[in-house]
Amino acid sequence: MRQARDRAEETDESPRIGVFVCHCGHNIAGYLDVPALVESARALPGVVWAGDSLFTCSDAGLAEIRAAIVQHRLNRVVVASCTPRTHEPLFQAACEEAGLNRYLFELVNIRDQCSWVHMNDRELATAKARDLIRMGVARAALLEPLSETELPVQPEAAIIGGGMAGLTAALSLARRGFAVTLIEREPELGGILRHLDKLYPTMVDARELVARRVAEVREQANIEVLTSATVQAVKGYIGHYELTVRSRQFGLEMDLPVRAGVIIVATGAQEFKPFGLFGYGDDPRVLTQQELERLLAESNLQSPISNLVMIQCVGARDETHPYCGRICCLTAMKNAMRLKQQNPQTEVYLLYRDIEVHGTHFEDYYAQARDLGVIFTRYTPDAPPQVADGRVLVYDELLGMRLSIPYDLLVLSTPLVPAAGVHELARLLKVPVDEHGFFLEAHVKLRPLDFATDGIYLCGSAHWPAHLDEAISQALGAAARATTILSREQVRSSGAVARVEESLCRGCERCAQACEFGAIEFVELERAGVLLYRSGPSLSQKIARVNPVLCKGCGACAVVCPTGALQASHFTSRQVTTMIQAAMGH
Amino acid sequence: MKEVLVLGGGIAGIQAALDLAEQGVRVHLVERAPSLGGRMAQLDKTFPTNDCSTCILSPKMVDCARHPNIVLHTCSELQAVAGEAGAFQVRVLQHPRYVDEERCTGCGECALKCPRKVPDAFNLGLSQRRAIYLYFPQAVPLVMTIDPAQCTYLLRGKCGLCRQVCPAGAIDFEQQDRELTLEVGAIIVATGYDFYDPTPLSQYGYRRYPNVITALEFERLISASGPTGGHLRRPSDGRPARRIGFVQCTGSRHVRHNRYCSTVCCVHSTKEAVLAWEHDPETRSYIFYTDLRGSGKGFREYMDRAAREYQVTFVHGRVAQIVEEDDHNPVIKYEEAATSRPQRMTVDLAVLATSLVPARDAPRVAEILGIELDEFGFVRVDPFAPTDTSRPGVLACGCCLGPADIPQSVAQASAAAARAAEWVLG
Amino acid sequence: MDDLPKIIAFACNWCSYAGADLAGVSRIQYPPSTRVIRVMCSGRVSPMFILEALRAGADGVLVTGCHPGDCHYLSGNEKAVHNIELARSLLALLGIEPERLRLEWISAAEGARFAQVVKEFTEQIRQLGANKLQAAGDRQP
Amino acid sequence: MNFQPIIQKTRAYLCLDCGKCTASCPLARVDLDYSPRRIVERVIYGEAEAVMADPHLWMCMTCGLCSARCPSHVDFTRFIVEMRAEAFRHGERGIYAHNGILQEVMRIQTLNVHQNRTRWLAADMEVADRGDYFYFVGCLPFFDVIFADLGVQALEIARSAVRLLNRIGIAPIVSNEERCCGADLLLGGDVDSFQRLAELNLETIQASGAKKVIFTCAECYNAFKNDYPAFVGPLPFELMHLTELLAPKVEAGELRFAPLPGLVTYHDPCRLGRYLKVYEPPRTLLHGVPELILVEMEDNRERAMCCGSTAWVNCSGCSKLIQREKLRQARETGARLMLTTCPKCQIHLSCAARDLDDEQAVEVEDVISWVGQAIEPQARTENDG
Repeated sequence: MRQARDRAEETDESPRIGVFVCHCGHNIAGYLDVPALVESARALPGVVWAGDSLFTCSDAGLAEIRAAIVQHRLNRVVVASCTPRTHEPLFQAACEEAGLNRYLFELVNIRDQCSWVHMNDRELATAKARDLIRMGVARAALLEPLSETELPVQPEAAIIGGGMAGLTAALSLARRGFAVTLIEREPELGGILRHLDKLYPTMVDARELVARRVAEVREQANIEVLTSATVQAVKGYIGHYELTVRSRQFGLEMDLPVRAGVIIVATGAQEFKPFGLFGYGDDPRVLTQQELERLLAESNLQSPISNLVMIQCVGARDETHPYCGRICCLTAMKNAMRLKQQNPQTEVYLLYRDIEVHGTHFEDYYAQARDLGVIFTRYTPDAPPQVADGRVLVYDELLGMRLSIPYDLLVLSTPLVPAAGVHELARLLKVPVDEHGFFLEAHVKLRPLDFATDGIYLCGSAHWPAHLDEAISQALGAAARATTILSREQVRSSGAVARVEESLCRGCERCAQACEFGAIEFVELERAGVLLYRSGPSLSQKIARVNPVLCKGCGACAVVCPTGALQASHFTSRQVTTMIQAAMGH
Repeated sequence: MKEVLVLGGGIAGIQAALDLAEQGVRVHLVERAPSLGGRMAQLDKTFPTNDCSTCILSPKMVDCARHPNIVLHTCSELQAVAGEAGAFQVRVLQHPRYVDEERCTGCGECALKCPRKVPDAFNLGLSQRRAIYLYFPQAVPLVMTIDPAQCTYLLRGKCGLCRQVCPAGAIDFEQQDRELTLEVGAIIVATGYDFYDPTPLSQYGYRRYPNVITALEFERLISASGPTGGHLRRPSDGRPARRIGFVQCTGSRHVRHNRYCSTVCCVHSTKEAVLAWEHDPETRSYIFYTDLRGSGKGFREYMDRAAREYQVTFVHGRVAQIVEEDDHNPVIKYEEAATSRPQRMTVDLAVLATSLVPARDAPRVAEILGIELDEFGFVRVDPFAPTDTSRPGVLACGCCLGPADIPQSVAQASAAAARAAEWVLG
Repeated sequence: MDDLPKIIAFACNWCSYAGADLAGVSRIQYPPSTRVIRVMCSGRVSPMFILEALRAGADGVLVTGCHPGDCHYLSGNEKAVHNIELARSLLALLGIEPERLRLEWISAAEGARFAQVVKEFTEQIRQLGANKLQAAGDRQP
Repeated sequence: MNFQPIIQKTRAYLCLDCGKCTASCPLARVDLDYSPRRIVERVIYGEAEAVMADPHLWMCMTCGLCSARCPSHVDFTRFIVEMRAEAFRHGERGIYAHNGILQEVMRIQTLNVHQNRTRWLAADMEVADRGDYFYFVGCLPFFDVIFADLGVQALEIARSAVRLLNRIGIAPIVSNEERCCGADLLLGGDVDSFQRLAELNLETIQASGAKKVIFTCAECYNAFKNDYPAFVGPLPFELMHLTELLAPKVEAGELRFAPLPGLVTYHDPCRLGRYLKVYEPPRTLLHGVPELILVEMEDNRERAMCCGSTAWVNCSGCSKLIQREKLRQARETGARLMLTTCPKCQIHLSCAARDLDDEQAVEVEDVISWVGQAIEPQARTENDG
């Protein structure tokens, strides 16, 4: 497999390997026969120098490495000491200082995985270490100098969604001096808050708040706002994305190109409309919380209402939407309290399964609602509420009795569900959504605002139903994540990424299917020779291209590639099989 | 000036530091403990994915330690803050490790030899460590520390074995407190939280009954790298615990203790019950709750699955009292919702889901920083700029703001980084 | 086999290799039978590597990776399952005991588990006896 | 080193530089840097080392079109194979397809293995441990594992083969001791492994007492017929492709099939066709199937175009282009089903077809497994066993 696989032997003169065995004080030397290891290393093919030191990681030890590289013209360095997970960068740096490409270094772990775990059998432990060093040297001989590509970064952001999250992210980036294009599907900025009345727990007016934010955005010179605008196409990758945005401006529709180094998704969510449940859609007295809130906001609620019943978890925590809506309990309490404040005579019943008011300030809010006389009734899914001629029948498990509550208004608390068009946007951005249609982040615990695809970020209820303060935090956070890219001139790749031997590529796309990071694209390549066939379709051919900045170097593509066109640099098949042979003493 | 101080090396502090460093901001990361990691390092796995905590945390800690823009100050505390947003002068006190960070390779020879055994705080005293010790196996920086309150040499000038065996000559009994002065443009508070000590809730018999433990103690017991190597043994007799009762809202949602809801406990207990089942499918867990709260992404499905597949039973009812039967079996007393009658359940092990409370030194830190705390002692922030404290240029994130799960803390940390960056770069 | 089997072990960089290191930090002793090859992801382990190892005379092959859901590359360990299954079916056809190939999930916190797995597997291979492939025919073409 | 023997053996010195080979070569049409003639010339002019390090050495599919047309009877394919053997000794390798899994599987069979490769046998099949007929199954059981993703069910060939043999009263020997024929290793330059496999197969078949060896794989058949003797001497048994055995029975009306309506075309594998000159038996078999209409591609029989890849080395974009052209020819006949008699042709062409849209897509199946679905119930004749 020489010609394609083993660049090292072509690009580089034949290997001159230096081996450094570390005593790690007593930690290795105490359990392994270090002098013997040095001797056997010296005898290995390609090894021109071998020695030992008390602590290879000490300044003295590193100096020895640098000196040896120069003195013995080493073009590969092998250190046998501890684990690469902690010490590889240190030694690689030393190699680089002596003018050796960092990828020509190999660390053999004879401490954590040898001397420390075989303390009672010096002979066998030494034999194992000998094999490990042979393996390391064999791999070193095939190591290739790798370069880390850099791509320029467009210092602009595109933010999709002009609700509170999108507005907040845009302002944060603008304050940092980055140009932002804010893309909103509706004719107006502001998102869901434009339809709300008061905000829990502060009771601040939602529309005033969002109006203030919108004004700030409009004042910002470096934020361009596109309303009635939808994303039609997305090209490119981290550093320079190119979006095509269809926008209706001054009555005429046009497709605008938007360039951006990063993209933030803040498309929000919408209230689930429970048609067919509890007479919603047929009975005008049956509303959703948002519809009630709009009435409260526009204060044209047909008062007086003597009896109002709210039912929680309508279309939530069931087979349609198995999740808890997170914000519905607080929304319901907020509206219940507003009604009580407007008219203390109004009886407000709140039928719930579990009161979801986590966190420090919300519990008191719940207490207030009970203070104001809102009546909380717990029901269970096996005895759900039913409506019959203007009454709600429900079994109160805790009271142990069946209640029959009359209502003038029946308000259904339904969960937030993903905004329309989520799947289309996900397809354009090549990012995943979860089983409910909420966008799926790179890692549920530690990367809540990132997508697995570099350069695309996420915030607000597009990710999961969020309280306002959460949405704002996430928006600021997404802005920070985006800034880690925007604030630099280039993004740098690792050298240990996949590469394509184009002459071998059949364009079968198995690699792209295996890649979780969208790092493999296909280009149409003309093949002069093909003209000699009359067959139309074969005039040009798909060839895989790896974007080194997106590639994470996992090597999955190299396993599925049928021809060997895809190779995992630094972990090539040849390097691995050579280690296997070396382990067996060949 | 492009420098920021981050207080606290837990996951929030780490995330904030990395986000700033990646933007070219120089970060001073100050941590009181000898290692980064905070609470997350003590967790076995994380809900709702059961991700191994160490697996996902370690790389982040290592990134921090390696990052050219991050200066680590472990064993350090905040002393004083002067100046104002954009130009703070900060004094930090660094306590001695009595180990030379440059020389120590963390090999642990010294700890093998050190004769002084003491309870291991990282394992909540469930196991022993030596007077010279590694905070935990994946500690960052990977450096030993001498506990001056326990080291016989530092106390009485005797022993010094560690100095004799250390192959790197890293032991330095002469080290003294060091005070450093830093000039920073902004400060991020990520000092985290403590767990409520349930001893005052005498009706639960914590400390009185050996088989009544806290959720964090359970976490260490079930952790593969914990004191029992992940085997769930009852403290009283080391027998496997197969019938476990989880007592929710221990100290939370209680007007005489902590009025607020600690947010994470319902899912956290569910996770511990699931882990217990995974270790031994004979295990049956009962979670006693008031409201079953789990509205984070995937949490509710996680609980439903726990009930369906992992023999976890959710029992509505706040636990009134725990008594002890012969054989140290805890007996849980509660009201059965369906019949409104008092009920008793005997278990092998009772786990108290204790409140998350402000870090012990939160008031002191707040005073030095000149920032307000809320009525519960958590850092007060602007509801519409949720990481801005009452003092311009001082940001806060993570559980010092109140109970939060890991993704919330991480998101807040990035948010705080964004706001801090506006002060130093904006 | 001079009584102690020789096992080629593949360990993913993020979980299992860290777990193996933890066994060392905790000084948990296990037989010196394994020769670990670090790969970035268990999904990198091609069935070819496994066949090559056995053909070269290894008595066993151990592939270790992150627990399901923990993969640093999202789904590499799922890919590993598929690759190992493929290798197993080939071994079955070739009449090589499929027990010589083992896939284990080992997290960075499971040092003890890594040691335990090596102990067990080494014992299991001892029971099976040495890899007899080399008994007839020449070694390497 | 001396390359004269190769030059002599293959009559390479007779090359007239006419270029007919290049003009015939399917590879040369898609890779303009490729010319069989030039490779020969470079070796003759002492550039053998360079040739051994040149990927082109491994790209030749040894389809034999050039040799068949060479006015000087230069045996170019043989020339390539001999050169590869030399290159292999020099540590050169072709680029192994599929991560080299197939080479591993083949080489492991040179060692001390006792395989379980006959698990596909079904209860209704009659087989024997000893007897006159040895059915050489080849790599089919491995293909079904390795190429599961292509939906290739190679073992259907084996099952049909046994049922067809049973149908004409033969209970063939099917052996777990059978090894890979080794052809692909030989073509990959690994002579030693090939030698070993040849010896082991000879042993096994002799031990079974078989007088006739039946093949369903054109490659195995060719390896035995044209390569084995040079390594293990003349073979003490007769060799034939199953279609050669069945064709006369069909003509004699002893083997009948149920109707398989539809248009099909037939791909002559290089091995069965140009190498062994077996063109008609498969066609005769197909003509024996009612309502099955066989239409020929413009390049058929000795002109037939190669499936684009050989020996599991250096499969490439070029292979794909050749395969597309092959499939285009098939499609032009109006048929959507292409039948062949080499499981590897089936695999390579299915792989290429996988990426084509409906307009160009062609299904590729094996003649034996195809007619196997239509075996008529035993018409009682004297030679029933």
